[in-house]
Amino acid sequence: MVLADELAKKQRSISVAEFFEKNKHMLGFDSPTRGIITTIKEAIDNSLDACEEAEVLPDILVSVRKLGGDVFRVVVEDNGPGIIPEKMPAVFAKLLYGSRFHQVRQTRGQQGIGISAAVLYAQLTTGKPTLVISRTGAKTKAHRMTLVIKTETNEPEVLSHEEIDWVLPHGTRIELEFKSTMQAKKKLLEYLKYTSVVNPHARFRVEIDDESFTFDRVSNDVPPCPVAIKPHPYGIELGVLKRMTAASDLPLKEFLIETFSKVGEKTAQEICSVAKLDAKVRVNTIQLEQLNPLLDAMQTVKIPAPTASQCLSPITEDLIVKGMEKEFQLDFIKARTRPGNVFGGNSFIVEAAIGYGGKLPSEGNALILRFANRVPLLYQQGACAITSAIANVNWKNYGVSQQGLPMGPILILVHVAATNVPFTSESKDAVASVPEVEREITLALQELGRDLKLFLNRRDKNKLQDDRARAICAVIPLIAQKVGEIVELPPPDTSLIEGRIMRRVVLKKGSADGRIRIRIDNYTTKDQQVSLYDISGDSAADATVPPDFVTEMEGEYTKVWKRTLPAGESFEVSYTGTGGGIVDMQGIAENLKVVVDLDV
Amino acid sequence: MVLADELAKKQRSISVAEFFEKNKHMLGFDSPTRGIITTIKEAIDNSLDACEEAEVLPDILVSVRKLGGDVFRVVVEDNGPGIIPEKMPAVFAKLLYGSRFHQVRQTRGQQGIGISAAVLYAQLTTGKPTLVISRTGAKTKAHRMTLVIKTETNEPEVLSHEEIDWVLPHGTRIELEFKSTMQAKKKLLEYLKYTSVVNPHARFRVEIDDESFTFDRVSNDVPPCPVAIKPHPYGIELGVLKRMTAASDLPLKEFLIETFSKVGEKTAQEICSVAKLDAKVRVNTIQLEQLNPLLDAMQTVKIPAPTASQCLSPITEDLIVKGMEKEFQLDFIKARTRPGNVFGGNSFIVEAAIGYGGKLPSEGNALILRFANRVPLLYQQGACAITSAIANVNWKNYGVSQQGLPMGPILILVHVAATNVPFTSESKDAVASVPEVEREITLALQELGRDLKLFLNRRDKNKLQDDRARAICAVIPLIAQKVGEIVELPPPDTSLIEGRIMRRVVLKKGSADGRIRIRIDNYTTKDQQVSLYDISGDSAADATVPPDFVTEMEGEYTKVWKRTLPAGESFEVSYTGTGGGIVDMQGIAENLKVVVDLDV
Amino acid sequence: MSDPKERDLATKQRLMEIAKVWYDQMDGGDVPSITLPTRTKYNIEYDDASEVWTYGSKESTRNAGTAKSAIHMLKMAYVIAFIKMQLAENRSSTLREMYYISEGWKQAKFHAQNESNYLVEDLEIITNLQREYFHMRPEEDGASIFGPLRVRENTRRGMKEIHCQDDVGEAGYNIPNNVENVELVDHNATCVIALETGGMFSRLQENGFDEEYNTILLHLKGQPTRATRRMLKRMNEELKIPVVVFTDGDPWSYRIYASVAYGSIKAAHMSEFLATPSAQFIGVKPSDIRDYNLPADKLTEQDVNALKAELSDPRFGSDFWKKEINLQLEMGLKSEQQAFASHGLDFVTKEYLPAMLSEIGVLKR
Amino acid sequence: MSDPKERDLATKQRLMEIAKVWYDQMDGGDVPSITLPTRTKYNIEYDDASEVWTYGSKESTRNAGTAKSAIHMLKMAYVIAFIKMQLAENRSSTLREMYYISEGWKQAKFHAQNESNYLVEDLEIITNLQREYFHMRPEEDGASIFGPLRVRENTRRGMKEIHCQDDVGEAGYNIPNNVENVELVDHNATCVIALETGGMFSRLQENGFDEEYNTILLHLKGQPTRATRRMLKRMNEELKIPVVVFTDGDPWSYRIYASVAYGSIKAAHMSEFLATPSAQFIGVKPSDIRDYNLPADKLTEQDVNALKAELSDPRFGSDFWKKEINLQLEMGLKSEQQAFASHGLDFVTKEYLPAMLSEIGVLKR
Repeated sequence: MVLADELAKKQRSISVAEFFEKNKHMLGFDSPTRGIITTIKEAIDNSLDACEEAEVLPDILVSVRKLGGDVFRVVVEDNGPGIIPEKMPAVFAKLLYGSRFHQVRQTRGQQGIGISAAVLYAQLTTGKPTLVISRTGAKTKAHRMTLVIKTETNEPEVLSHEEIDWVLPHGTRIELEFKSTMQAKKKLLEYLKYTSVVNPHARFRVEIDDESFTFDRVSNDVPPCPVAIKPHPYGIELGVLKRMTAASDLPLKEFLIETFSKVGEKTAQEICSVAKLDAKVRVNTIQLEQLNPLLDAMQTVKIPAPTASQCLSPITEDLIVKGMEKEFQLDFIKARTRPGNVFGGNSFIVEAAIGYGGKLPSEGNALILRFANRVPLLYQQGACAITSAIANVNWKNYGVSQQGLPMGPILILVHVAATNVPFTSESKDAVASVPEVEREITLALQELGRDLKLFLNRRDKNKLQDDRARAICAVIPLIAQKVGEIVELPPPDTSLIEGRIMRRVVLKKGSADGRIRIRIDNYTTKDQQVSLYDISGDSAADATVPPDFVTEMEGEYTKVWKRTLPAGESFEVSYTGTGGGIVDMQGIAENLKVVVDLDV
Repeated sequence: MVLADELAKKQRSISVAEFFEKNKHMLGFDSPTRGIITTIKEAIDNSLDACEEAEVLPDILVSVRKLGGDVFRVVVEDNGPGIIPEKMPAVFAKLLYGSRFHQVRQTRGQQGIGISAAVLYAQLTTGKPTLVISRTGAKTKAHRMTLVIKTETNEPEVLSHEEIDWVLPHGTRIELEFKSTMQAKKKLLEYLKYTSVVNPHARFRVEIDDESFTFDRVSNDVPPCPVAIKPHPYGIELGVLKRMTAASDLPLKEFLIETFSKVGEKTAQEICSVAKLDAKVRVNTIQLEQLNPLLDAMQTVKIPAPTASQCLSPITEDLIVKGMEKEFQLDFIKARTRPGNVFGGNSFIVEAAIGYGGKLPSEGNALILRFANRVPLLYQQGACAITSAIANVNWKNYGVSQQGLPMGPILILVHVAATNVPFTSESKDAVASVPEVEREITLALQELGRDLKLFLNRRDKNKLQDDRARAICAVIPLIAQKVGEIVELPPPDTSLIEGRIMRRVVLKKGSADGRIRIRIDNYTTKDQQVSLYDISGDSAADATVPPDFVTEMEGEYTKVWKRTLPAGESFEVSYTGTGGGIVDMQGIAENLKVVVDLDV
Repeated sequence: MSDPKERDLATKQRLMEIAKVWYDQMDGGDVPSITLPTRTKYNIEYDDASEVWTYGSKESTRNAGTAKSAIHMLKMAYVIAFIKMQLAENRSSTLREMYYISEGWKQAKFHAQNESNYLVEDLEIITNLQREYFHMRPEEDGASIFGPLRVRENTRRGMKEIHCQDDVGEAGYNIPNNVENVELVDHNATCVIALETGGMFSRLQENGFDEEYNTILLHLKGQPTRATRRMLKRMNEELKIPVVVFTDGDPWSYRIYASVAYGSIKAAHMSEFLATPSAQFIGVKPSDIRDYNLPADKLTEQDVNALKAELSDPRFGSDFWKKEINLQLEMGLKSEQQAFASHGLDFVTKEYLPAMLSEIGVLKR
Repeated sequence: MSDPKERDLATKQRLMEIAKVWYDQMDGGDVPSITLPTRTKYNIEYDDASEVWTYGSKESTRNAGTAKSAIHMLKMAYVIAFIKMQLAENRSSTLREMYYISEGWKQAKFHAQNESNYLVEDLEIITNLQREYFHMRPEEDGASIFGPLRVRENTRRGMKEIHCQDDVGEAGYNIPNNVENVELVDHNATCVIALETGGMFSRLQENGFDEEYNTILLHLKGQPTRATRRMLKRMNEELKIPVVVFTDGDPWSYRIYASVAYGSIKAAHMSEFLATPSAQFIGVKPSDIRDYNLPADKLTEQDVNALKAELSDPRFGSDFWKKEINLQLEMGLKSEQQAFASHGLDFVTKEYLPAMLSEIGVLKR
């Protein structure tokens, strides 16, 4: 049939650059406002990853400047290790090119798409090439290139290349021009603030037209760079195993030990026997029918989880707390880094933190900060597995109200670090629902919830003790008064109650018939050194016990009496006056001190 | 710096197959249940596209069979034009390979990803290659290949290839094995039903294990195959224009005329003068600074929209109605194909249909069927621009209640046909929000809403007329009775009212004191041929006018009187009996007929 | 028409007139119809002659040309026939009883109780007669009265003469549901004080306010019933006793006053029987909350909305109400009448009421 | 204790005893405390001796060791002092007035009205005295009575003797808020019929049911007040008149019956003063809806929930109630008492009530 031939003529390969040019919304470039944030985010991800690898404290400059019309120039400059000139074109101007895709370890960028997509987006909207400057060390010069992507082939094209002098001894600078709007400013600053929280070792300087902002570092330790590890047997799919065995001529047992994480002599032997395969068979001779039982064996035999500490770089509890303290004012902060775990063979670690009180708004939903591999997630909160894991915790158990999400002055931070973060789409806005990850988030939040509950209980208990003191020292005397009136007898003396119950030092001030009476009872079992401060308009010139010290200031008299009050004894003074003002005592531990102003 | 060199060693290109293997959820393979539907959908898309190109009425076989455990074999076979053997490997086992990506016309598949992704998914989960049989005509033999994708390079690998005899003169058959569950059966049948609605020229035979289903065709006309057109100036971005000009050495005016849709002599000249560019300048000499004004000119000069009729293949109103009638029982169906329109240079046409009543559930949200290029969209209804466009129409204007979505026994079908459908992600579940498309959907629905309102009004008006008749003939006589009783006079004769107001033929039956009285009044202005049917337990042996015809059956007597009743005259008969039963008359147009049983 | 026989006869005639109109319409080949004023807030007007708010000139006509209207008129015919029977047999019934009796009326059966209520109101409007004339009894009887007033009530057990201070218990004389059966014999009262709460009614009684100032105390028991409003109207009109109203200081209480003084929108057709236009509001006024520093609650959102609705109500169009309501909205506070107790249990009888009643000229001291 | 002076003295002594306990506690160095029964549905028990439901043995102790409890006891002390003053000066006040008076009590000020209500209930429980003894007046007065009963009421204006058929209007004799001031003189009634609706009260009056059968009619006016329940109790106990209750046929009406016969949970401590355990429920029963084919409405969800709650309420634990409530849930219907009108206006007095009263042995014919 002639038609099939005809159709065949039109069939050809499509470059991945063409594909994403046509589908740029899949990468987070769906609107000009969003495009600017995605661009800066991709550049910063690369900078932070590079600095981590080089063990350098990141110092990153971000600059956004309107050039006129709707064209903006975005600059991101870092002090990372730089990129050698041979690789610069492919790194910045070829999609699906990078160093991290095949490595089993935690990195921010993974697919080798992000920054090249920004270059693609820039050249698509303004036609302008991207300018890149990079220097790999003080001994070499910097290289300056202008680059575009040849869309049809997804290959870089170098428009100019020169060696230049540069102020930084090493680092990379990228300048892109594209169409956008500055409606994104608030979101951009939010993004930088959150990035700074989970990268407390980095400093960001930001210039937006003529404004500048700094997000400073609180830690001078570069986090250890995650080391790539071998894949874990639990995460392998049949097709991948087939590929691996076909490419190796090792005997099965050695193959297992060499190729996979956490498989030693004993485990390898066990796999062979469960799969009923000869441990010595060369793996490239194993047929598909036998691969199936082999895979089953690899995934049923008990094998320890991969050592997360190598391939992952959690922020650590300490630094999360520091990062949060830096950007938020809180009454309570607690962070939790969970042990490493694994889903589909990918190592991951969940970290979470809860902040409470401080300047957080006391009404409405909790503030939720989501992070994946130290990158904040700003969009699609509702579609994210982190959000649903938070909503599925029973917060009421921890004394926090809840309507779907927890409510009140709470900040919840969740960081998922993984060798392969399961995003719902390549725009990397939301973590897909993976039961293992959700379970870890839940566990982290439950542990933190218990801590929060302790904090809230302790706060409540302090309130309770104060409450008890108030009841005994302020209300019971009034009851005594009234009851005396009812039964037509003088009011009973309540000091006995105070003493028995309180075991504290009680200061009471009250007025009656133009006389001020102050009394301190030491109901504790120890002697107490007390300084009584009485500040009011009364001079206390006729005090029954003259003050040890008096000062006057604008009609206010500060009277001080200092006494050592033995256990069970009391001190009393009275003078003529109108009362009011402030009364307090020093020298007594806060939890032993009760001050009652009977006139209030 | 030595580090940059070290890092550089790890940098390499990533194959797109590797990328999607790792990110299979982006293509709709996120779960085994969904994988089976996505696979069948991709295969059917290809079959329908191919049949359309070959102008063949599609006859498609779908078979799903459980092989044991969780492994299923899926077969899709069509009678399309077939694929020549040289192209079979790349078509089925190379991602981003296809004939339709670069064409500006409506097709179901576009990116050349779908079916290869299914092959990738199959080999990943079962390790099994995919079997493909294709034959391009009766004169050649069929070719049978087993294929896998080499993931590292995204290149096809042919494991076996033989020529075979095959029962079909031309067509393609694909067999894949992968892990799944049959929880998807309901969704699969739903998918096929909806596909059949918008492809009324196709027949689907479905075998699921031992059950079989058929969705038959209602049209024998193959829809015209869309023809690829040139891009429209309004949809060009700067980066693309730059590429086009760089690749051509035509003079500007000729370049514009040759390269773009709808640009003729006059328009091209106008673009040149608005852009202040010489019409004769060779385009590959135009600098970037001049491209900007050129693009502005191309997009400000008034240019007609692209001729949608060539590059798009709407279903047409007629066939939508037929398709819906085939699969749903409805009281009202109306479809609407909007004129072609354009967004970002992409031609598109919106079609919509509304169905009402019938067997649709009378409560709850409307049933919404979404289609893009004749493919049903089954997932993420909430995230789809079609859904939000439906919700943004004010349905209350059309007599339909609404809470976000319209409510009640309503079916709303929307089909977006476009040279490039803006999906929210490569899994093609939802149409992204594009104002031009949303506006067209709104307009189509508003037009249909008006039709629906007319239908509902007419239905209400019929109800109203019946209501009026009931008032006059059944209630007013009762009022007359009661009023007569109050004023202590015989009840007034209400036949005058009936005559004046009604202008109908009125049949009344009533009983009093053991006698049944039937009366027909012809209040119309014409003579009427009436057959009076009175069916009850009474034999009417003593009827004042003997019936023309009597039959008896199990104690029920059917009495028939036939009369020609002149305008303004009446017929009356009475007999002894207990009444009840059914009374009716034949020979009178429904809208002139009033039947009142006074005993009910 | 205080003679029951005479009254029943006149009522019967009015009802038959309505039926006769329909009879003649039908006899002449016309669909029967009926015309009524529109019963909304936008169709009430101040009538200078009677000094009450009543329905304006907007009318709507209902004819039996649709099933719904025809059924409505059929029901009205049944109700008229039913009333005619009651008058003939000297029976009476409640609206609710009639609703249940309609069970036997086939197509004319009522399907909801407010349907029968509304229909009887329509008949009141058409006949310009109160439902009591139809022997339709309200569910609720009226308020309690305590004070220097002598009444003669025509009961089913004969004529009873009762002095509302000497012949009753502390709970007072209970106004019967048909006030037309009560004759006001004599009194020596300076005014009637209509009180919203039972607590205040008892307070005034305990403090002897009725004796000291010769006032009639009337406990409104919330939104006053028709019987209560009719009784107030008659004491004011027949005995010329000034009426003052003393309620809580919130928008709902002002509506109680309004229904006493101006009539309600729902029963605007009955205003000339039920409204006492000269009734004066003596408190709690928003300015009292301020001037007497009364314990107060914050206005709720509903309160604020109700106050705003009152500002646009023609019946609250006077300067007095505009000023007071705006003051209240400004303060955001409301007080109950018993809040005066914060100044002591006697404050209200020794200070507040004498001052208020003197101010408006009811007490001359 | 029908002599007011004597009563006041005893009350004062009881209150002072409470205060004295606190006094002694404090004098001995103990935090003052008070013990009360738990006031929930789960702590009511049937008392065989008094035949009423009252609080069981679950108790909770409150001591002044927390600010909240201390303030509560301070308020109680203020209230006791306030009552002592009222008794001394022979004044009385409403709960609401006391709430406002507490404005001047500094820390002991009430912050919500139900706080003062609850506190007075606590005092009732502790003293085992009704609040009327404290000179605390309820807001609402009681129901209306019409029938062959003579009472003598000790009013502020002296002793009044009133016959509840001959000396009153059609609205009947109004029970005052303090029933202790009423002396039941004599009667010749066969029973008291307590009626939920005013419509039925008037129906029985119009049809002469009180005369024909010598019954006392009592209009409950919805959920009966304390005064009404106390009056029923006293008529039953002192005059030995049987009491029957006739309400609508829905769960809320059964609760009206329950509060008459068994007492309410909220006031279980007062059950022996307020409950009339021998009171019998005569309708509308669910089986009446079925047997008389009464016009009925569908049960709402709230109705169904209320019925189910009653099934688990110990007070509705008898076979009679179990059967009737289950029948109602099965039918899914409820009817009003006036629904009997669907059988004609006389049906209820000629047929239903005579039959019912004979069946339960109140009428012997």
